[in-house]
Amino acid sequence: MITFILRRTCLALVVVLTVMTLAFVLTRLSGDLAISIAGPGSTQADVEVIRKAYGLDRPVLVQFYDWTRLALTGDFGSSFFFKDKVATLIAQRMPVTLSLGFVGLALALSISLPLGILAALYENTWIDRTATMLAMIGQAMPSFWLGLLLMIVFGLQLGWLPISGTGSWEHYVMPGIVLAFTAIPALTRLMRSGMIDALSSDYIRTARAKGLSRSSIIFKHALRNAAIPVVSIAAVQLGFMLGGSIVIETVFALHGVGYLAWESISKNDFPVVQAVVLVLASLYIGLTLVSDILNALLDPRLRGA
Amino acid sequence: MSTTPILSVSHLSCQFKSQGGLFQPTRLLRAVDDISFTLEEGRVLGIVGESGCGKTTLARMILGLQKPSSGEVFVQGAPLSSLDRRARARLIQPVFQDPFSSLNPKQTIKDIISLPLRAQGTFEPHEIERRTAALLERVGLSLEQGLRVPSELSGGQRQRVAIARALILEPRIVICDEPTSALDVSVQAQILNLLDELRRDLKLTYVFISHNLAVVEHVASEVMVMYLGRMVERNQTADLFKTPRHPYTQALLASVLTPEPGLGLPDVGLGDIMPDPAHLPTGCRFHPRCLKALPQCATQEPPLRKPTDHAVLECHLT
Amino acid sequence: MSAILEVEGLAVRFGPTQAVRHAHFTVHQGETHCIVGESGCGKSVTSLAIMNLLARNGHRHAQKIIFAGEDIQAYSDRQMEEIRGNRMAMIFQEPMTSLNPSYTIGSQLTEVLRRHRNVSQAEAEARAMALMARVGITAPAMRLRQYPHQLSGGLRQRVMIAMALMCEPELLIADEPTTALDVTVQAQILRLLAELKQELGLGILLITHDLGIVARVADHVSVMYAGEVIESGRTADLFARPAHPYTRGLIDCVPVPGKIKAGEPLGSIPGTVPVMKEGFQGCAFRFRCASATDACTQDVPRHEIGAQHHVLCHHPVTDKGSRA
Amino acid sequence: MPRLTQASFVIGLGIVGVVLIAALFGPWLSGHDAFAQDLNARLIPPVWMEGGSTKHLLGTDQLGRDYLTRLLYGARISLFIGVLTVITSGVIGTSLGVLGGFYGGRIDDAVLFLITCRLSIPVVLVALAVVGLIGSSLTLVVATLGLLLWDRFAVVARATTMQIRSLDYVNAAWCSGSSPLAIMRDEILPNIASHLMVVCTLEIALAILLEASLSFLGLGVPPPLPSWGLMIAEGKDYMFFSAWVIMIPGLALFTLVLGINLVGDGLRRAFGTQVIK
Amino acid sequence: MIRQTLRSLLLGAALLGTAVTGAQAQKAADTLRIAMRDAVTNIDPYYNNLRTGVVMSHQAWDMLVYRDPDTFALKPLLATSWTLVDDKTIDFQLRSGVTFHDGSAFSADDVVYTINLVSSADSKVAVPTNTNWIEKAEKTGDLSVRVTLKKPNPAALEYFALVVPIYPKAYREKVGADGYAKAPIGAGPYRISKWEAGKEVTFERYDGYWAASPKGKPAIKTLYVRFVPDATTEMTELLAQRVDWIWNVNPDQFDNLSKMPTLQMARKESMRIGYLSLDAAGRYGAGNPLTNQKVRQAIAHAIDRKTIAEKLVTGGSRVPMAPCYPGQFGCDSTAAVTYDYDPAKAKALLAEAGFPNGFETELVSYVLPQWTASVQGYLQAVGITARVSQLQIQAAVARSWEGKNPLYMASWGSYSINDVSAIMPNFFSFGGDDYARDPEMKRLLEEAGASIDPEFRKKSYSAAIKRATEQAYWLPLHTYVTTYGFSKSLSFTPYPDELPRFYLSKWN
Repeated sequence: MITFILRRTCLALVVVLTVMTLAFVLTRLSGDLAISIAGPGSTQADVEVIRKAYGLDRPVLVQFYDWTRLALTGDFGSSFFFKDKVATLIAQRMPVTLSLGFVGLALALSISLPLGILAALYENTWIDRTATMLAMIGQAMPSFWLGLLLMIVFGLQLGWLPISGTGSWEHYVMPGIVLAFTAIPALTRLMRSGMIDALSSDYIRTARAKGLSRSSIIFKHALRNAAIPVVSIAAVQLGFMLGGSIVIETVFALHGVGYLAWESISKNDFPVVQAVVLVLASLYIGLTLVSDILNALLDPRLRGA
Repeated sequence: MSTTPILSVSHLSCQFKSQGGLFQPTRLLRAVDDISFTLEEGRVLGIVGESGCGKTTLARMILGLQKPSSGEVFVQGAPLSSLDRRARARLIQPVFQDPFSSLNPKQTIKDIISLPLRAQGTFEPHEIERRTAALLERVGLSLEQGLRVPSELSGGQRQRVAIARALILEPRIVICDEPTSALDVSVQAQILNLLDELRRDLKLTYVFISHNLAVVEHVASEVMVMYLGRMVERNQTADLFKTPRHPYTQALLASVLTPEPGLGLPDVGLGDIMPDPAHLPTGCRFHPRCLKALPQCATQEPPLRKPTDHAVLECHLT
Repeated sequence: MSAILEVEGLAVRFGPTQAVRHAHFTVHQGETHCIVGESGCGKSVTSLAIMNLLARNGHRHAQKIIFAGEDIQAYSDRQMEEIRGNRMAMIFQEPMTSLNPSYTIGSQLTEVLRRHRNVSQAEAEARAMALMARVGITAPAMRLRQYPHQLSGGLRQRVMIAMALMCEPELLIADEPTTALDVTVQAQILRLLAELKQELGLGILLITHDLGIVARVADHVSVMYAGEVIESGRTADLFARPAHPYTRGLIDCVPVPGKIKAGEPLGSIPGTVPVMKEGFQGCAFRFRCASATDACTQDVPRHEIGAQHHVLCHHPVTDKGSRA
Repeated sequence: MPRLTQASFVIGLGIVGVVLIAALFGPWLSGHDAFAQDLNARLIPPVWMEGGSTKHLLGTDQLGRDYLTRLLYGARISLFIGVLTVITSGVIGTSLGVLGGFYGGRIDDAVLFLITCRLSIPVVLVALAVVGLIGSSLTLVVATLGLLLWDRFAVVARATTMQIRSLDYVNAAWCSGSSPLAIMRDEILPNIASHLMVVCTLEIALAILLEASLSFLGLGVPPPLPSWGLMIAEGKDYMFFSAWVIMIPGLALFTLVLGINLVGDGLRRAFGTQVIK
Repeated sequence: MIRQTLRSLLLGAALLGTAVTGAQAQKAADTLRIAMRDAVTNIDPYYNNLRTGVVMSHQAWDMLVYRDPDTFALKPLLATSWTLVDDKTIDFQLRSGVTFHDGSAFSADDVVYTINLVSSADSKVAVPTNTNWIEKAEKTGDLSVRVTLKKPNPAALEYFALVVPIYPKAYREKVGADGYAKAPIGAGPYRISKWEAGKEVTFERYDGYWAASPKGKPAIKTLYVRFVPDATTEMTELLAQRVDWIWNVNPDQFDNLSKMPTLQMARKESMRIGYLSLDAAGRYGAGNPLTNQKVRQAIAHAIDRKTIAEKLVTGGSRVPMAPCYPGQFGCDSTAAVTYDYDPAKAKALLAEAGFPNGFETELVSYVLPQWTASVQGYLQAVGITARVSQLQIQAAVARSWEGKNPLYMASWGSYSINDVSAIMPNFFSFGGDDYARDPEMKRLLEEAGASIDPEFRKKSYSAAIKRATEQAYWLPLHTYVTTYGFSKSLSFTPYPDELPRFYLSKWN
């Protein structure tokens, strides 16, 4: 088990390093960074000063080395626009994104799990078709559009929920719903197919032959096995959700990491962009690691490995 | 018998490293361990043993599907590794166990049968057509069936297709890996009879792998018994069935349930320890299950002995 | 010996496909009754139909299914649950997949006893260990805490058998219990079943395709073809005087060491098993039968050709010792 | 196949077909130029609403451009992006997946590593960053999405190839003397094609949604091209008093994506594919 | 179905006033809730370059000089009086009795500290041009300071009135620059009580604010500013009465919003002008069509600037004839060569220039997309195909400085400084935004900028305006009209300098 974790952690680290390289290359795609840092209204002399001050006159490889070295210690440099440590900025905004992610995931799970189980239990009946259709509708709904619609209905017409910002838990409801919509289809489908597989498996036939009650068969024997992939995917989904919250954070003016990234992209604030890409990627990698370990813990067949 | 044997296997071994991610610890799995034998033209070598004994891996090495860790396979005296894939295809062909997975579901029967010809790249289309049609008939399929896809055929018919494909290049050796174990008894007999006919007509040499001793007894001229990657005994078929020398062979023979009412069930008495190729026992590999094990069986590898001209045995017992 | 299970006129339909047609047989206490047939002949479906474990699209109909004197056809799901695993147990072909991979052997063994008997977990575990020892599992206390994947195929099948015996059932249905196992293990498992039958006075319904097994373990045999029991009789009788052309063909197909000389062709049956649709009339074997006549398209008569030996055929072979 | 599945598949196919025809011929038939502005005829409501006119069936946008024409033109862009992205990502992902699955060993490790790296990259963020830093254009959006969305192709192609590689007909092809390339082409690709088709539909839908999201954030298709996402973005300021400007493109986007997904779902059921995540 | 949905949405919008519950204006709490789009990430006024930042700074900081928002007359604020000693020297006499928000007294030390800090080359301030013309400041007494300039700056006092807030020396040195940015204090009418970068700012009325200030004592106790990046979200908040004040509302919504029972709307033309710069210098490519004067004139004739101003910008937007805001000192419209909308003439000019079939080019822009699109449409009508690159402001500016924008639509607000020196030199003195690169223009503007003689300056600026328009280097498109939407319960007056003054607002 320990070697398993160690091995996965090593792999995760190599992936992080690769993503770091990518994040660095990414931000060098734009033109002259010094000019964008200087901002409108400054002269070319200002630009030269800035170029020197930010070390942008050094060879790219040296810049990369320095950035990587510092980034590994958690120092992502300073934002050009916020004039603050990037690490601090991200640390400030991460709670918002994480809260959003957790609310979204909780909503998604609480809808998709029962839906998937019902669909599997009543496979090929109208219940199954309705559940599949709901998942399909969720999958087709553009999140920004859904966000706008919710805003009009719940924010404006009914006035039930606050529209933007992060003051209270109520602020997370609408964005959480929109975010949940992105994960519900996949989770429902997975739960459904996992449950169908489990229900048609030989060990369920054994359980029935043992005369066990229906509820014991469904909840003890089938669900346990069907839930394993769902639990592990849920962690991965959370990673996807965190990475995909940009649009939602922008629409609902949630000052989270996604919105920070969006702001920074439009301002060529590359240390922030790099760091956000890296942090979100690392989070995802961490979550898959957790999911693998969870998987191994839940599934006795993998536990021994 | 001074001619070169058509197939000769020398000190063939195959070890697997259990694969996983990038950093998985490698566990060594000795599927086949130092096996040697020769086979004369026109003979049928039956290989028997339980699942996991390495018989399929041995077949894959002879077919060139699996690279041996050490040792070499010689066909007509030439090392297999020196042959390119087309030359090898002209000499050795397989018939696999599962007629459902051994035919490409997206191709027509004719395309499947003619694949070896097409892969040679030297045959004219009409030649390919002619030989395919001839072979279809030979294995008992109609030309119309040649235009169908595998899912429209029954298991026995599919196995006929697989045999046709194996024979279209007129190879010298056919490796039959459990060719009838996925078939019903009534169909099994059809296929066994067909294989036997073809062997006589085309002067083929078979390596015939099976876990069914009764079938092996029927088709093979000589039999090799494998246990956990080792050849534990080899002999002419009749001799082996008459006087099994190795305790494992004896147990195997005793386990055969012939349809003879009243004989009751044999007491094989091998215990509940199962052979595991990943954790090989020391000494003789069979000793943990052997009823007649001696003290040295647990520590010393058994010697290879030749009790008669044709018999080979690996056992401490005499 | 009294009949523990009596089945008459059993039919199972999956959509338009007729998987089992008017099957009938009787299993007596302390007796092994074998149903033998090729794949697709409906033998597994028959066993599931008795347990009422058919998939949702399978429909069962029978004249009677009498278990221990009661017709269980009309039983509710709850009543069937009470019987299953309790008085009527079943073991399956694939010991690899028939155990739930997420629970320990112990929990799966005790579960069935606690479901049907009012016993404590400790009592259930004691019974489980005793039974495991009985079915030949060494170190049962350790095995109890292991997961199925940690056991070999033979051990798993022993666990399945122990599980089936937890509530001391009257009838054990074994569906191809040794097909997935190696030959040496097969003999051991079959021996175990035979011993248990003796000890516990079990009725065993054994489903298999292997005539070798039938010959060695069965007291009574029913041969199925295309969903029908075409011939049934005491084992020795049936092997000595197979009356149906199919039974004869089947016996001829099996290579027997020392019986057939190398080079001689094996007996075989041409063609393949047809799929039965509703409304099929006549003998299903006529397409493959050498002695088929026009009469074979008509309803098939049942001939009693001996004590407890009957056959469903227009042209049964009755001459003694005609085996090739 | 269950009956309703077939019905939903047919409905999906119908939606996609209608959008396809609309995209191909619509802009010519509508009688307007998608780019012709008329500042004196701005924000005319659709014909069924008060103030609507039959001249502009779906009204006009904030620059007085015919909304129906722009909607039809937008369909063209959505489909163009969806299809082109999937061609790019399909080629990349399938090649990688088949190579990894077929050869195994080191090559597969490398492919698996690439997939892991790719999955850890937040797609929306990186696509936004690339477009934001280089400047928006249709080509760049297609290229970026194409280079980012190959993961599912690779995962599915790899898994299915692995399953098939161990099947005996591949072994038989080896023994027949076929070259590795021929085996991949003739034995493996035709047999994983149905799985890849399902992935195709999913990815087309995803690419269309992603493009709309990028355009909505202003970093997708550059104006004046009428992408549906961009139309929603341009129209959202008007949604309170001229709701049709976001309802119409939003519904169009939703319907098209739903249609493609229905087709994909139908295919998946027909092929019995499990799409591995 | 669609129809019903649409109708219900519209109905909902119409019923807004009655449907909304629990979100009344915060009059009772005496809190003015403000939403702004451009988030300030560093509230230290010298370290952000956004208009929002300037607005914030005027609530919490005082400058030396006060500019009357109506008359643009300069009045004393922290300085009671000032003397122009010569072209490059200004003496300020400072006010006594002023305190910063921490209660410490304001003195000459604070002014000297602030000015020397922000004018130094390594200060890293966000807009160096706002202060880099200052040489140094010296303390000449406890309440008097002498400021020396690097070169004469006729608009120096306007800068002191608008973009040179005064730091508290002792406090800022104590907490350091970072600490100051996190908890800044000034000497203005409001103090910042809570602030989170890029998210929100809370201002509380500073009770120690000096009584006689022309800014006056604020009527509203608390200002709560929240940054809402999306215009639609912001408008939803206003409609749902969850904020009381927003600005830069889409002008197209002005009339609809005016009809809402809970809202009032206002708009005011500002000093900001929208323009189209043309690559006359050939920075984008030496031979490009825009280097041809006739092509540039054709473009000037091709665009119906009047319709854009009236139909798109609306609210009284005008078309400036000269390349500057009409009210600025030196902005002499009569000196300008004018171009009216005449597509025929534009085509003729293009044909004369050798482009009878037009040509292809690129239009880079960061202004409202529909405005860009309209210019693109007008160009297309005379045969010029302009590929639009609609960029974020920063990216567009960066490209501009790299000389990669053949046609460039942007805006310039002159930092609200009422002098041509705040606009024309940016575009004609060989800086990043200069696509004319005309030495004569540079000479004329430097000459005017180096003098403080009004008449001489006017003459030079007129000459520059004449030359710039004659050459059609730079096409002013329209003046900006700032739109404001706010609660009916609020009394708020907009001013032309784009500086909302919340300290002057009150509840009705």
